Amino acid sequence: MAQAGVLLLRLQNVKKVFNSFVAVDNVTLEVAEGEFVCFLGPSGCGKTTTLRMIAGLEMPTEGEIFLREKRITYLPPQQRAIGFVFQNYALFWHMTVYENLVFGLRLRRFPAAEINKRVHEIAERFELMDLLKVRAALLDLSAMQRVAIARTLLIDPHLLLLDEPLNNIRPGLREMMRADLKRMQQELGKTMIYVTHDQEEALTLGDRIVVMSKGKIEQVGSPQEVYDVPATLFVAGFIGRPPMNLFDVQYEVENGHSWLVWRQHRWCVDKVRNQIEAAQPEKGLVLGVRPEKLKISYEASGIPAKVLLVQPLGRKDVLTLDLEGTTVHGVIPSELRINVGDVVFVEFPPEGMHVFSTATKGAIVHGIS
Amino acid sequence: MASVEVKNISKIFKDKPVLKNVSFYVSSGELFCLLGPPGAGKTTLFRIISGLEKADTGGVFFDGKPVTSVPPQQRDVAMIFEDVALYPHLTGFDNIAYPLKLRRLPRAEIKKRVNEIACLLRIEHLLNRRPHTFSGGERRRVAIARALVRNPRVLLLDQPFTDLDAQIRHEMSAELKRLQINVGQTMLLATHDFEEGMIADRMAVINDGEIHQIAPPKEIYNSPITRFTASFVGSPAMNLFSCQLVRTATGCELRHPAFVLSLPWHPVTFPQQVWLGIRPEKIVLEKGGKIKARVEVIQILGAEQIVDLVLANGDRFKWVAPLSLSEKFRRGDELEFDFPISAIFLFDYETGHNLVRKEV
Amino acid sequence: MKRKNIAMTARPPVISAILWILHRLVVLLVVGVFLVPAVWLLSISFKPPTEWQVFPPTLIPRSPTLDNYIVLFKPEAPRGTAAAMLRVTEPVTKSFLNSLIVVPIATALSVTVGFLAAYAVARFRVGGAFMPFFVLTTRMFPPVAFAVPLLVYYRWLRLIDTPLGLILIYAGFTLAFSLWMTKGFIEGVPRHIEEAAILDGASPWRVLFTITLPIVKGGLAATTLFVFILNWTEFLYALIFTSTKTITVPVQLSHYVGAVGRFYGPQAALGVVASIPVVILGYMIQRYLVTGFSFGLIRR
Amino acid sequence: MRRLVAILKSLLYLFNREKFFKNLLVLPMQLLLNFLLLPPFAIVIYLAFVNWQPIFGSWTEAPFVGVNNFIRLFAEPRFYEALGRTFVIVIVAVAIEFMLGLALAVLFSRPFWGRRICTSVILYPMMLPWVVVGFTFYLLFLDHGPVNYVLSSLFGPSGMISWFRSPISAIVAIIIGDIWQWTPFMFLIFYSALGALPKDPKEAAMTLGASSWQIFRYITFPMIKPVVYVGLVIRALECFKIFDLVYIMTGGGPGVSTETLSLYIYRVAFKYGQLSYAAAVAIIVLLSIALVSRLAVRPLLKEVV
Repeated sequence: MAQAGVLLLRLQNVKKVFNSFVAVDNVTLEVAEGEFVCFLGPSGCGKTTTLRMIAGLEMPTEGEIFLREKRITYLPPQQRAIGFVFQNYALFWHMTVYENLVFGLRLRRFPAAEINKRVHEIAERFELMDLLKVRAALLDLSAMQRVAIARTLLIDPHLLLLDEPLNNIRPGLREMMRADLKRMQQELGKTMIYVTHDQEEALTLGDRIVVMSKGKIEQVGSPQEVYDVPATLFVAGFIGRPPMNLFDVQYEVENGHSWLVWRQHRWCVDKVRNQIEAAQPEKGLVLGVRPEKLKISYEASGIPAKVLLVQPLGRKDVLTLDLEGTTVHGVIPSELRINVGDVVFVEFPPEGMHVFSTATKGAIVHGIS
Repeated sequence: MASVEVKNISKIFKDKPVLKNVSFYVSSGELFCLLGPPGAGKTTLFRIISGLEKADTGGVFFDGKPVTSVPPQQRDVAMIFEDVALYPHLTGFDNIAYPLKLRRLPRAEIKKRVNEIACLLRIEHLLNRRPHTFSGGERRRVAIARALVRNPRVLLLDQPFTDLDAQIRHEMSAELKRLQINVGQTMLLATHDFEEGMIADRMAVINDGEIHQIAPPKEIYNSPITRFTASFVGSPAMNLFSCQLVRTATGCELRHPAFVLSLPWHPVTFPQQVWLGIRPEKIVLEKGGKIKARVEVIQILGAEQIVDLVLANGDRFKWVAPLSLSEKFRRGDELEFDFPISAIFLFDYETGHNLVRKEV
Repeated sequence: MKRKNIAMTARPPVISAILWILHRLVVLLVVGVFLVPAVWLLSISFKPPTEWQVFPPTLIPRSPTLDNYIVLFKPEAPRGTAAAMLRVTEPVTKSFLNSLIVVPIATALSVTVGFLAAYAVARFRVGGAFMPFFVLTTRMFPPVAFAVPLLVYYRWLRLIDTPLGLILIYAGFTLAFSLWMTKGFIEGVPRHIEEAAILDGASPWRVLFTITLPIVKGGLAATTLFVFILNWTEFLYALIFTSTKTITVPVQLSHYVGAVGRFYGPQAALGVVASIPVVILGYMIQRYLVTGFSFGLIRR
Repeated sequence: MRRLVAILKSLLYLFNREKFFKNLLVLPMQLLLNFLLLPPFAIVIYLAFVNWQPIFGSWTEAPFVGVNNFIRLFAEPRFYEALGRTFVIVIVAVAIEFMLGLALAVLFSRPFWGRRICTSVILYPMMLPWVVVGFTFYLLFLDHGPVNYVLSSLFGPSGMISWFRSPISAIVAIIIGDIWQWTPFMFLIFYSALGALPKDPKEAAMTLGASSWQIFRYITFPMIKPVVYVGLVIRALECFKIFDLVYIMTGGGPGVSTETLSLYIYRVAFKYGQLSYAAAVAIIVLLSIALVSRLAVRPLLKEVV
């Protein structure tokens, strides 16, 4: 299921167990040449362990890893030519920036002139020219990150693995560095696998996103797919900030029509009736609506709700509403003046209503229009 | 709960000025945010307010009374540090009860107040466990409980949520707002993430030890008075173009290597060189618009998409487009934009100050 | 950029297996070499006089006996030829008692004084960065060079051959280690924890005793044991500053070696008995020693 | 009564102020060190410039002789021999301990079954009373001890050496004893240094293609250099003080051929009673050690401060 393009990396039923704790559970994935794939999931979901297995820093308990259809499962990292950027950059603190950059090339016994040319070329692109003589330990965070990536790129790796590299960089600077990374990736065409726990970072960077939880892959898809068509309840809850509003609903059939019922409100689901009935609705259904999709206004055309909290985020405000006892989040453009204590009316847009099965936690249908 | 006033605080550290004549007033029960990049002097200011450090000049006043000479023990200030600093050898209960034990309160009352604050912050299940078993969010709640249990005059939070996952970080800032409303505690929140600070009643933007602007968050977002504030508050940051300013009959003209804009008004002062500022979400895609740019990178962010565009002269800017427009363009397309006059800001090139408008 | 692959000799599994076995063999050899002296001392301590000088030397005593240990503590116990040969004058119990009085008290004094000073140095930079090194240099001077003036000073103070005299010397000359090790453990406690306690209303003393001390008590215990070992095994000062009343175990052993001549059995037995406490303590604090000993010099 | 409480309160307040608290903490150490160090410093200088021996009666009436003691010291061949011998022992012993310690630390850096037990076996010699170590090696190197037994079985009866008869073999025995007891100290320093190293740089070097030897040479060893330096300085200065081992194993014999500096001072001061002369020697040694440790510590200070 890789995208179009030459298949570069293939993981087949990869499993990793740390004395009885299953860190990675039966992961199968294909990555094409030139792709920017993001591993997204909460801390401890096995994303970093998977990355380390691709780099050869950890050995899988089961399963195989193929690079250009050559088995590399138990090959030591030295022989995989796969670049790895660590979360705290792992520079050689006692060496200067120049020595860090040339380390890989010197191991490969490149001629000195060639090394110099390449290093200055990449130092130019990464704005490291005036830092070449500085000791790595004295650099600021963003410089460290640039040196870490440049050093890895210099050995021209098959692909580049990044383990939450922007984690300890302050928000303003982080957006800029994300854009730089994305632009550089597209220009160089270098395949990248990027691990992060920040869903916003994954959505903005990844061509494809692998959402993981508790060692398993929940969904693989484009940023659009994981946002609009979440495959499981976990993906729906994890992607999008504030998280999707979820309601336990019942499925009823009455005088020929099928309804989703929540408290005394009901929505007709005739158009998607067969999909819902195929997923044993009697075991319980969950209705999910994204806060941005909720229509919130003062006109009396929806379910009444009291505004508990207004959290401005600049161009939009996040509302916390009390909808008949359950807490619901909504998002409104900041021009719309709504303040705490008001009563507003909330409408569920049919095309924005996702239905999940409580039993399998899997998605049944997206949009009931 | 006390009001906090800081007057002309200056501090030099290793002959580098860390705070330059900082003054502001926080009324009792207010949630006040101190927003600025790391190294702007936020932590030093908090250490001066709490008494852990002395300022070179200026004074700190609680409810109008000077406390500059009062030692930290008697100043009744509570601080949540960036690394939370729970007592690792004490259980959750003992951590929260520690300040009350110091005040020699009877055991029964300590037990009552600790349980009270614990259920307010929903951490009853942590009381008899040790801190190393707590999650990031739980550690913050216990620290806040420890601070609030003694009703301090001021609660200082020094970048309390920076290393939490994004999801939990916004839950915690909402929690702060809820506590402020329920408990009415005067709080000062220092952070470098403007989204965290937007819940405050008022916000002070500080950089290199200088206060740039003090106003409610929305006002700072909509009318920043310095270039730094404009670029620091807002994600993605405000686009800034350096342009020549030319006076014309109908107002003024902004000359940029890639485009020329004419405005119906002109600033009171007339600097030669200015910064043209416009928020990414305010840019409008319009056939025949004056600004021509090529699409370089498209980043889809749920309900919106952030588009990186590059002008003819190589300047880059960002545009936030609603998803509904997504089919209209792809990477590499040449598009035309218009900058609505109402969304334009002008900043003096040298001083960075917002130029005052003068209607023609 | 053409990619040059690395000329790496992939290690076939066979070689890595051999390496694995080789590694284990070398480890065993090393452990053996370190055990040989102790085993030999033990075997002599269980041998009757007849086997002390036999050649070729036998590792396992043919007729093991406990006489050597018994004669240490009850020299008058008539046990056939061994006791007669030994003519040991006074029992070992006195030197053990002295050691068990002097060493613990000196250790406690050294660690307490060292901990308090370490806290001042770690938290308030008292005496600047050079202070800890100055204290370390007290450890650099050869003790015998220092003993010369000290002897005259002690004779004038009439402290020679008194427990107090020895306690002060032992506390003073292990202070450098107490200060250095506890300083490392105190610096391990994040400053913010203490500042949080200050803001909670705790006075500096209360912060030290209710916050810092409980957190570092593990490290403190290790330092105490380490200083105990240093004092228990000290020989030179004990030799010079004691004569009859307060001789310690190491001095007793040296008297044994000198006076008793070729009676290796009891000497070996005393050696074993003198080593047991410190070896046990050493095992207990091994974990702390491993972390404490990099002097905090490994950092980014 | 109320006034008393007020005074008490202000006293407590004073007591708690940081400056007072800070000095009170350091006071006990200053008292102890000053009591132990200051008077002896004065006495040793006084003694060095008079001529006194305990048998001459009270040391206050001793005649002033200026620098005679120093002149005699610098003309004393036995002093130079002792100094030379001590240097030989220090250089040989510390060098071997350094190499063995480093090799063992690397050997133990990769975890293996039973590593904890083996580490404690390697560390225990350091804890033993020096006298016991001296005595044990004395037994080992006896004419008919196990060492000679091994030698005779390897090289036949002629291979046996009577260790304590000739000076060279006696010194070799002493050095072997010192190495056995103090290699664990160097091992401990390197082992804890290797343990404290961050793991990431080594893994980064692996992904860049460095073999384990290249990682050790370019990454691991350079990063532990400051600790190696400290280890060497401390061990060298400690070894310079060698006394117990020599006192027990050879007693300085045969004759004075294995007498180290410490043993020489001990004999002169406490056996022959020439305290003035011993004071002169003590001053020279104290000054030279102070200079050496000051120089040795300076690069470290630059690094740490």
